[in-house]
Amino acid sequence: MASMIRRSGAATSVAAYAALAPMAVTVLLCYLGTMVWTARVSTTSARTFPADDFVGLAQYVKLFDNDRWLVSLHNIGIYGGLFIAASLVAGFLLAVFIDQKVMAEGVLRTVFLYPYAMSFVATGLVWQWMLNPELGLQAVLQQWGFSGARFDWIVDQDMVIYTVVIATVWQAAGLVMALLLSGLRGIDEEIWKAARIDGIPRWRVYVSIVLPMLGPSLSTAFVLLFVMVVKLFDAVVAMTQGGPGTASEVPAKFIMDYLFGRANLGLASAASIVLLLTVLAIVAPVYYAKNRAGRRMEA
Amino acid sequence: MRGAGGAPGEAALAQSGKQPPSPARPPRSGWARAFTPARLGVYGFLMMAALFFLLPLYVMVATSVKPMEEIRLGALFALPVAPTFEPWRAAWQSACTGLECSGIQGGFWNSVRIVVPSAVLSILVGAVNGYALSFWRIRGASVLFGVLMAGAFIPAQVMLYPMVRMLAAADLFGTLPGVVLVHTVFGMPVMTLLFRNYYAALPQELFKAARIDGGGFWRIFFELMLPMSVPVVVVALIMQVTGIWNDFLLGLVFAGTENLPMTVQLNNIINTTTGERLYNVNMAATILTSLVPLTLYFVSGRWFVRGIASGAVKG
Amino acid sequence: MANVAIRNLQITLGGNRVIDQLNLDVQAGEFVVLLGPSGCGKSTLLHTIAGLNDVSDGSIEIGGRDMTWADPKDRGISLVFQSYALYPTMDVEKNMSFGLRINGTPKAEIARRVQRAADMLHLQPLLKRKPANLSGGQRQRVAIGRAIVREADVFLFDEPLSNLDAKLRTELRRELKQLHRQLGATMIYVTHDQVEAMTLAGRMAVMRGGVIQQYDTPANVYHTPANLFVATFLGSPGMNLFRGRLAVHGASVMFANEHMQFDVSAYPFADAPVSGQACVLGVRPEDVSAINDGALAGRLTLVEEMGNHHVLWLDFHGSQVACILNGQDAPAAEATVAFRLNTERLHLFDEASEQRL
Amino acid sequence: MANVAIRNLQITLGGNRVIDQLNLDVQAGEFVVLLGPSGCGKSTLLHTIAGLNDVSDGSIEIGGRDMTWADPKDRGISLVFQSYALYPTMDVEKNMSFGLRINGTPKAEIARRVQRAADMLHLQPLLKRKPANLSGGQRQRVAIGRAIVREADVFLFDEPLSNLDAKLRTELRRELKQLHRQLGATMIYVTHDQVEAMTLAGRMAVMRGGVIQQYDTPANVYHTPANLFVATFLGSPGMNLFRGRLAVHGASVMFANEHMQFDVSAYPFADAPVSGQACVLGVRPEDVSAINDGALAGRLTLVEEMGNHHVLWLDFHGSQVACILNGQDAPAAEATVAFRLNTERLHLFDEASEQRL
Amino acid sequence: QQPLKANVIHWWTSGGESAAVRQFADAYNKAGGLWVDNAIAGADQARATTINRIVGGTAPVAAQFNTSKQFRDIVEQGMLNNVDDVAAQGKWDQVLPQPILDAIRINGHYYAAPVNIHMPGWFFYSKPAFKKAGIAAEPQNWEEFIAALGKLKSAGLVPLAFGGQVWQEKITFDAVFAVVGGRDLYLKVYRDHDQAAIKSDAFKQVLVQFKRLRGFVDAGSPGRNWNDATAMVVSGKAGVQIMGDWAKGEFAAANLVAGKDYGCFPGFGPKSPYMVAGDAFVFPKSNKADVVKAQKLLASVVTAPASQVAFSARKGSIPARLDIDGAGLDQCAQLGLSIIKDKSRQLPNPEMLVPPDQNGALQDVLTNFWNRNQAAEDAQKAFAAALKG
Ligand SMILES: Nc1ncnc2c1ncn2[C@@H]1O[C@H](COP(=O)(O)OP(=O)(O)OP(=O)(O)O)[C@@H](O)[C@H]1O
Ligand SMILES: Nc1ncnc2c1ncn2[C@@H]1O[C@H](COP(=O)(O)OP(=O)(O)OP(=O)(O)O)[C@@H](O)[C@H]1O
Ligand SMILES: [Mg+2]
Ligand SMILES: [Mg+2]
Repeated sequence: MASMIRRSGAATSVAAYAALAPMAVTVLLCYLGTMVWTARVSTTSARTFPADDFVGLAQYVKLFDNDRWLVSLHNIGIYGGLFIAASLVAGFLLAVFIDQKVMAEGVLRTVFLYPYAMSFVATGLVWQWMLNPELGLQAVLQQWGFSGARFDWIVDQDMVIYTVVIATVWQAAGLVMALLLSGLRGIDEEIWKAARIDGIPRWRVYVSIVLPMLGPSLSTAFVLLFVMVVKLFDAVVAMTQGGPGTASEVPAKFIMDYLFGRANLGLASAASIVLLLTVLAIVAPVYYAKNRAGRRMEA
Repeated sequence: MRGAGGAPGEAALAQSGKQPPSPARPPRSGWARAFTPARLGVYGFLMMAALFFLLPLYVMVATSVKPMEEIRLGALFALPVAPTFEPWRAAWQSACTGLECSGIQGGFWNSVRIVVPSAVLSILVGAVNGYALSFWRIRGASVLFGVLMAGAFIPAQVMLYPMVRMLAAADLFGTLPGVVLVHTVFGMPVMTLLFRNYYAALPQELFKAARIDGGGFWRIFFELMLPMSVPVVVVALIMQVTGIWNDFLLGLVFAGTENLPMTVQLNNIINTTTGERLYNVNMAATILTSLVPLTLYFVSGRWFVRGIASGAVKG
Repeated sequence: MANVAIRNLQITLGGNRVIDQLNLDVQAGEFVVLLGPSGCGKSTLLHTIAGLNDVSDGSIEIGGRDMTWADPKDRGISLVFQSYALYPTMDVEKNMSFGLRINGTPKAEIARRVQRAADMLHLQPLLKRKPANLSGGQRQRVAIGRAIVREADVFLFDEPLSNLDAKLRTELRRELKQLHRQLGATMIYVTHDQVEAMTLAGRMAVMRGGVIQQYDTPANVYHTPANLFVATFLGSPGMNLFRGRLAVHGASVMFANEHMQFDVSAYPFADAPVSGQACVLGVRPEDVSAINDGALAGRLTLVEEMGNHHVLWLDFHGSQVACILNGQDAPAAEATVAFRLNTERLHLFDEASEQRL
Repeated sequence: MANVAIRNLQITLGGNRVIDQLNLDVQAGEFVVLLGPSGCGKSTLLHTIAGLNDVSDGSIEIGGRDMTWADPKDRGISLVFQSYALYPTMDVEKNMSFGLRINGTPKAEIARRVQRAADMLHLQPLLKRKPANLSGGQRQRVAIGRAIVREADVFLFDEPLSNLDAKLRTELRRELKQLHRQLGATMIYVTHDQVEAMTLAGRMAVMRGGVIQQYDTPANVYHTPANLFVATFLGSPGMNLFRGRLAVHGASVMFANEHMQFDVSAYPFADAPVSGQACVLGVRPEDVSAINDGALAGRLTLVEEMGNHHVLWLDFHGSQVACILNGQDAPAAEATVAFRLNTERLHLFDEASEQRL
Repeated sequence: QQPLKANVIHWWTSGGESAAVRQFADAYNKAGGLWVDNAIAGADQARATTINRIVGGTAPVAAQFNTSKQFRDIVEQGMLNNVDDVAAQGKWDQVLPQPILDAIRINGHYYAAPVNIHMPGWFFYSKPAFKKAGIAAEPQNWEEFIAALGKLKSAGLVPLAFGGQVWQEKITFDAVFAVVGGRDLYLKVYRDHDQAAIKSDAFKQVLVQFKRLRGFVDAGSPGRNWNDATAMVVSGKAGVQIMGDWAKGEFAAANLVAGKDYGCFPGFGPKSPYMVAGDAFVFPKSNKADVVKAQKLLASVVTAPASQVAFSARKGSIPARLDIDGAGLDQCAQLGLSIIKDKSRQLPNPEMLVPPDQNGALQDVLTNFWNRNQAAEDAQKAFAAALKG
């Protein structure tokens, strides 16, 4: 009789279902629930409070009429690509170099991680100062006699988004480092030995053997960074307030502004839903493909 | 122990003076090692990186020990002319955060009370989820997980309103358990992902062996998987302790007036709309607040264990 | 005491049909050895019995109950993994006692069993070491230890002794046999060591490509192999083969090719032999005697000194014939050696189907 | 072509002195087999030669140059790991070719060598598989393949065939021998299979507890073991031992205990025998003949059927005596069997020092 | 008897603000209450928290809002208690300026207790900088002002200390609007959303003049915090800053005295309008008698003349009541107080007239106009569209 019930797989147990119950409840209530709720609100004219009228897709129409929203989407695209790539590369390099049995590893690890520990309200301000052409690096360089030195991206509408990349990579690279370091340290010693026998240069071992083995850690890091991209807010507020003009506006700031200061819950919800759908459109195919590949391996 | 210094051996060599005559590479001990070109390259890179990372910290620290007059001059990188630790003292115990002017110290224990259970619970839940997802085939689990991950992309602020209502309905709004629960909920996607992917990289055979040994879900988790998760638990700790310690929004909304975390004070100090700003105090307060996660980063090294699954399987 | 009955088992891994329509009946308390070339599906079969693989089709019965979908822990089995699968964070003692602790076995009993296993496996001084600090053979012994402390109904061993030295192996072989008797447990044992197979097996199943070729006592498998594959797979050096045809003249049956001719009338043909049938004649090296009055002759190309015997490799019209010499002194290489085949112990196989005639 | 010379080597792992004052000279082009009980330091020795362990004391010379501290890649070695250590994310082909690609070997040459190795190891159909999807033996073959494509000066094999079936093992054994001849490379080979050791070794080193006990040709090691350990370690079943004392009467020397008495005057004593010396007499099972007119008798307790021979286990005054029977039919168990020892092939060891007399 | 406990949410957290709110707290405590402080920095954050606490069932007794349209939604949801009794008792309708009354009186009920008036468009200037640039007197009209900026520029100073953040750009614009466009146009645009007015030449002129200021700011202005801009005036690096009266706090912190070290004027000439903004407390709905009592007590305490003066003296603002003698206030505040008594010069700030989301949209329009190379006509169109929607 057991064979009737358990056909789905050998490794199942009641405990496993029970263990996932909190997750199931959370997902259904908190995540799925809010998603549905947000979707619903986005079809109302809600302002400070959720309303229960129905205005169809009016909020969406308004949203895509909004210049600032379009700029935000555009910015997040550029920003996301650069930020994720740079953070992964920087984090990986830091992890690799810190893995070389260096002295003062603990100090270095802390140095690379500390930005992650500090509120961006303050560190963002420091970045704003440092990048400010009148106060910061450009001023210093010019004082030192490099009168032609220019580094005024933060006040340049075309470049400002890159300064956000710099500051946020500075903040996130340490976390990626820690994540990859933990993966790196988990690799069986024998693999290293085999590579040494094969005469593979260390850097090559990292690139060709270790990096692929870090696949899961990398994908964790990737998702983490992706989430950071979508939720990017603090850094922009602290560094540029979305300016100059709307040149460094991002979707999360748009949503927050309309949610609180501008008291337009309906529009903010519509923006959240659009953002979520965009993310899904990017992530879902990858997730699906990976899952299928995984299932094929197991089957 | 890849290339491990082999300290005892080298010490013996050095003492007995039995250096091999024409070694292709001399015994690799601390200092001798530090001066090969490759080592210099490594240290060079790390120094450059450290400089880049430390520059903002330098500005913060320098600012924090300057009097406001100096700061107004805008010489950002200048060393303080008249260094003062008054801002630090003020940040800790006398900066105004509203009616009260007693610095950020007020919320310290509240923060501890929030961060400890929240971090522990969220990591535990994440680990259990990750473990269940990667080793146990549970119908519908991957769909759940997919929704959960999608949830990670919704701004927390959007979820506030419904969450407030739910917690209020459960009579948990404005209580310590309430805020712990909220942190667990918001930490769940990333924690689950972290552990799921970590477990995916472990040899499946270990799990199979434990199944044969009769291990049930929990036994395998606690006795086998958790000990093997040390490095990732450390990463999870780093993430959660930092995140929850620095969290301002959820603490403010859900913790209730009795339990407001330290970051609410911090925010009150550094984030004013129309009040005057004491940058030196702000910087000092920021650095002070981050000391707890920083300490964790510093001591976490010994748990970044090397080769934790070494010797487990042949292959 | 539990029997294992496998019916029409089909296993697919990564898209490959690894086990195909397999049937195997193991009596309660029996000691069955699985033998077969690398990659033929032995480990897969053990893992499936243990409940670690999903079954595509067919059923598995253990101790009279259908266990096709039962949880591994409910099957009353224990398994030594070919790849050891030791718990890396636990020391040797904990590795062995883990399962018992889970079962809630009393402390004293656990200590006793671990003690016994450690003694048997010479692991006493290593009890506090982690797997990463053990040698290959030591790890393998821990893997065995972990399985035997469990005293399950069915023990599954996947090449448990492959990384041990001959002396220890002989010793452990005997210990396992004794354990088998003592516990009365059913054992299914994969090995590549034919001595092990021969000495341990009550019955032995020879597999190839996921299919069982022959399932019988070791002596029967060795002496009356069911087909050419089994014949050549067992024995070291392998069976010598000669291609030829049968010639039937009334009651007399002759095997012949260009170089030799034999009367095989006494051969216990399963079906009546057909004249002209293309067949393969097999003779084991120990049934080839290098004696002076032998009817055949070959040039000695290689002498392998095996300690207690020599193997002579003779070049017989371009094919190598192995011959075991029990005497002390081997002839010098390049000499021409006369030999003869023990006609009472010949094997005949159909050339096309490779089945025993 | 490169020799390997190890001088006073000392290795400490995790606080254990694993190798102690070890000296070993391997000639260029020689095939040396390392033999020894599990955990005696064989793998450690190979890893040290390869440069994977830090040396506490002593030196290693390869190809005439001091390589004690050289990088593994500069030593001109290749190594098959006992635990395989395959690159999990690369398929079989990449596992084998990766080292070559890094070395800048031309593409065509890589393809050729991988091809050859794959053919030799029957890995052809598996080239695109990842290690996780291979059977144990298949993984082991990949590990061998990865080592042999490198065509190094010195090959180090750590139990490379342990997980392969007898047939494949015999085949590969021969292929390796051929590779050895063809490349003229030096090979150091760890195995637990004595047949392998006997057939492959030019010389063989028997180790115990990190110390080499005897280093000589296989025949010498087998026929004149240097001490009791070597004597009992080799041979399967192991040598039969009898404790007793010597009695010297002029030119005649007798070995005697309660149950037996032998004239051992013809024994080639290294030093002059001393009367009353406590010693151990060893006889290999193949030198025990179960014949009707044997002077000794034991009760038959167990018959092991080995395919081409039987092993009889006789109870002789409480101790087990193994005896090999080449005839076809073994006596029934519990019978009393008379036997005699082949006095020409006895071994005598000092009881205290265990050294050969 | 138990003191009337009052949880009060507000965003006054800096040193000067703390001192100011203490005046209220002390006064309330003295009147038999118990002030429980719930300071939350950041206006948006504090308001959001108030709303969340209301929704979650742990509403505060009182919460700070701006005197604007921000709390209309909450009133409509029926989430606030009114303080009509207190208003009647205190004759608010007589002592409060019209713009404030318009903001707090909804459907005839008083839903907030105003505490002060902030004027967001002051012109602050550094006396040493003016001296250095050779500017003798405060400019008396817009063109003189532009000329003064020009002189500052020639003197090698930053003429206008400017923080390039959206809200700062907006208040600068509103200040320019008020002085250049005049009160009528301002009200037509903001109060009546009069499309014709927006499309008028006069309004275009406002935009043009606003953009003219851009020639007088430094390269580092984008993103700059207002107090960093103030610091430029404090240190004499810059000449003028257009900012709310709270900037006085920064001057005070640097020990600068109004009228001596720095000057202030709210516009040009004797008839320039005075923009009115400010803070107020609202009182979340509750049926509990002691809460309602506490709310009423609090409302009367914070609107009492003495505490209003005491508060504003420290906050830099002026009292919300017009019937007050501002002797304790600084020079700028006294100037403001005298102006506001003239009804014709009272001008509600845009937030009192425009709902938050439209106000935000206007900010977006203006920041684009300021930062991009955009023609005034285009900005005009965008402005019109934002006010229409
Ligand atoms: N990392 C380590 N730390 C401590 N001891 C170790 C370590 N590695 C090996 N040893 C010990 O050193 C000894 C020699 O190990 P080695 O692997 O060389 O044995 P081996 O001869 O190869 O044995 P086997 O035939 O079982 O593989 C063993 O007793 C083992 O327990
Ligand atoms: N996960 C997998 N995915 C795909 N194919 C697999 C997988 N595991 C095993 N196989 C294939 O299935 C076949 C049987 O594997 P199995 O491990 O059962 O062999 P085996 O008989 O134990 O061999 P060995 O003696 O080499 O251990 C092999 O050809 C192997 O390549
Ligand atoms: Mg197998
Ligand atoms: Mg070994």
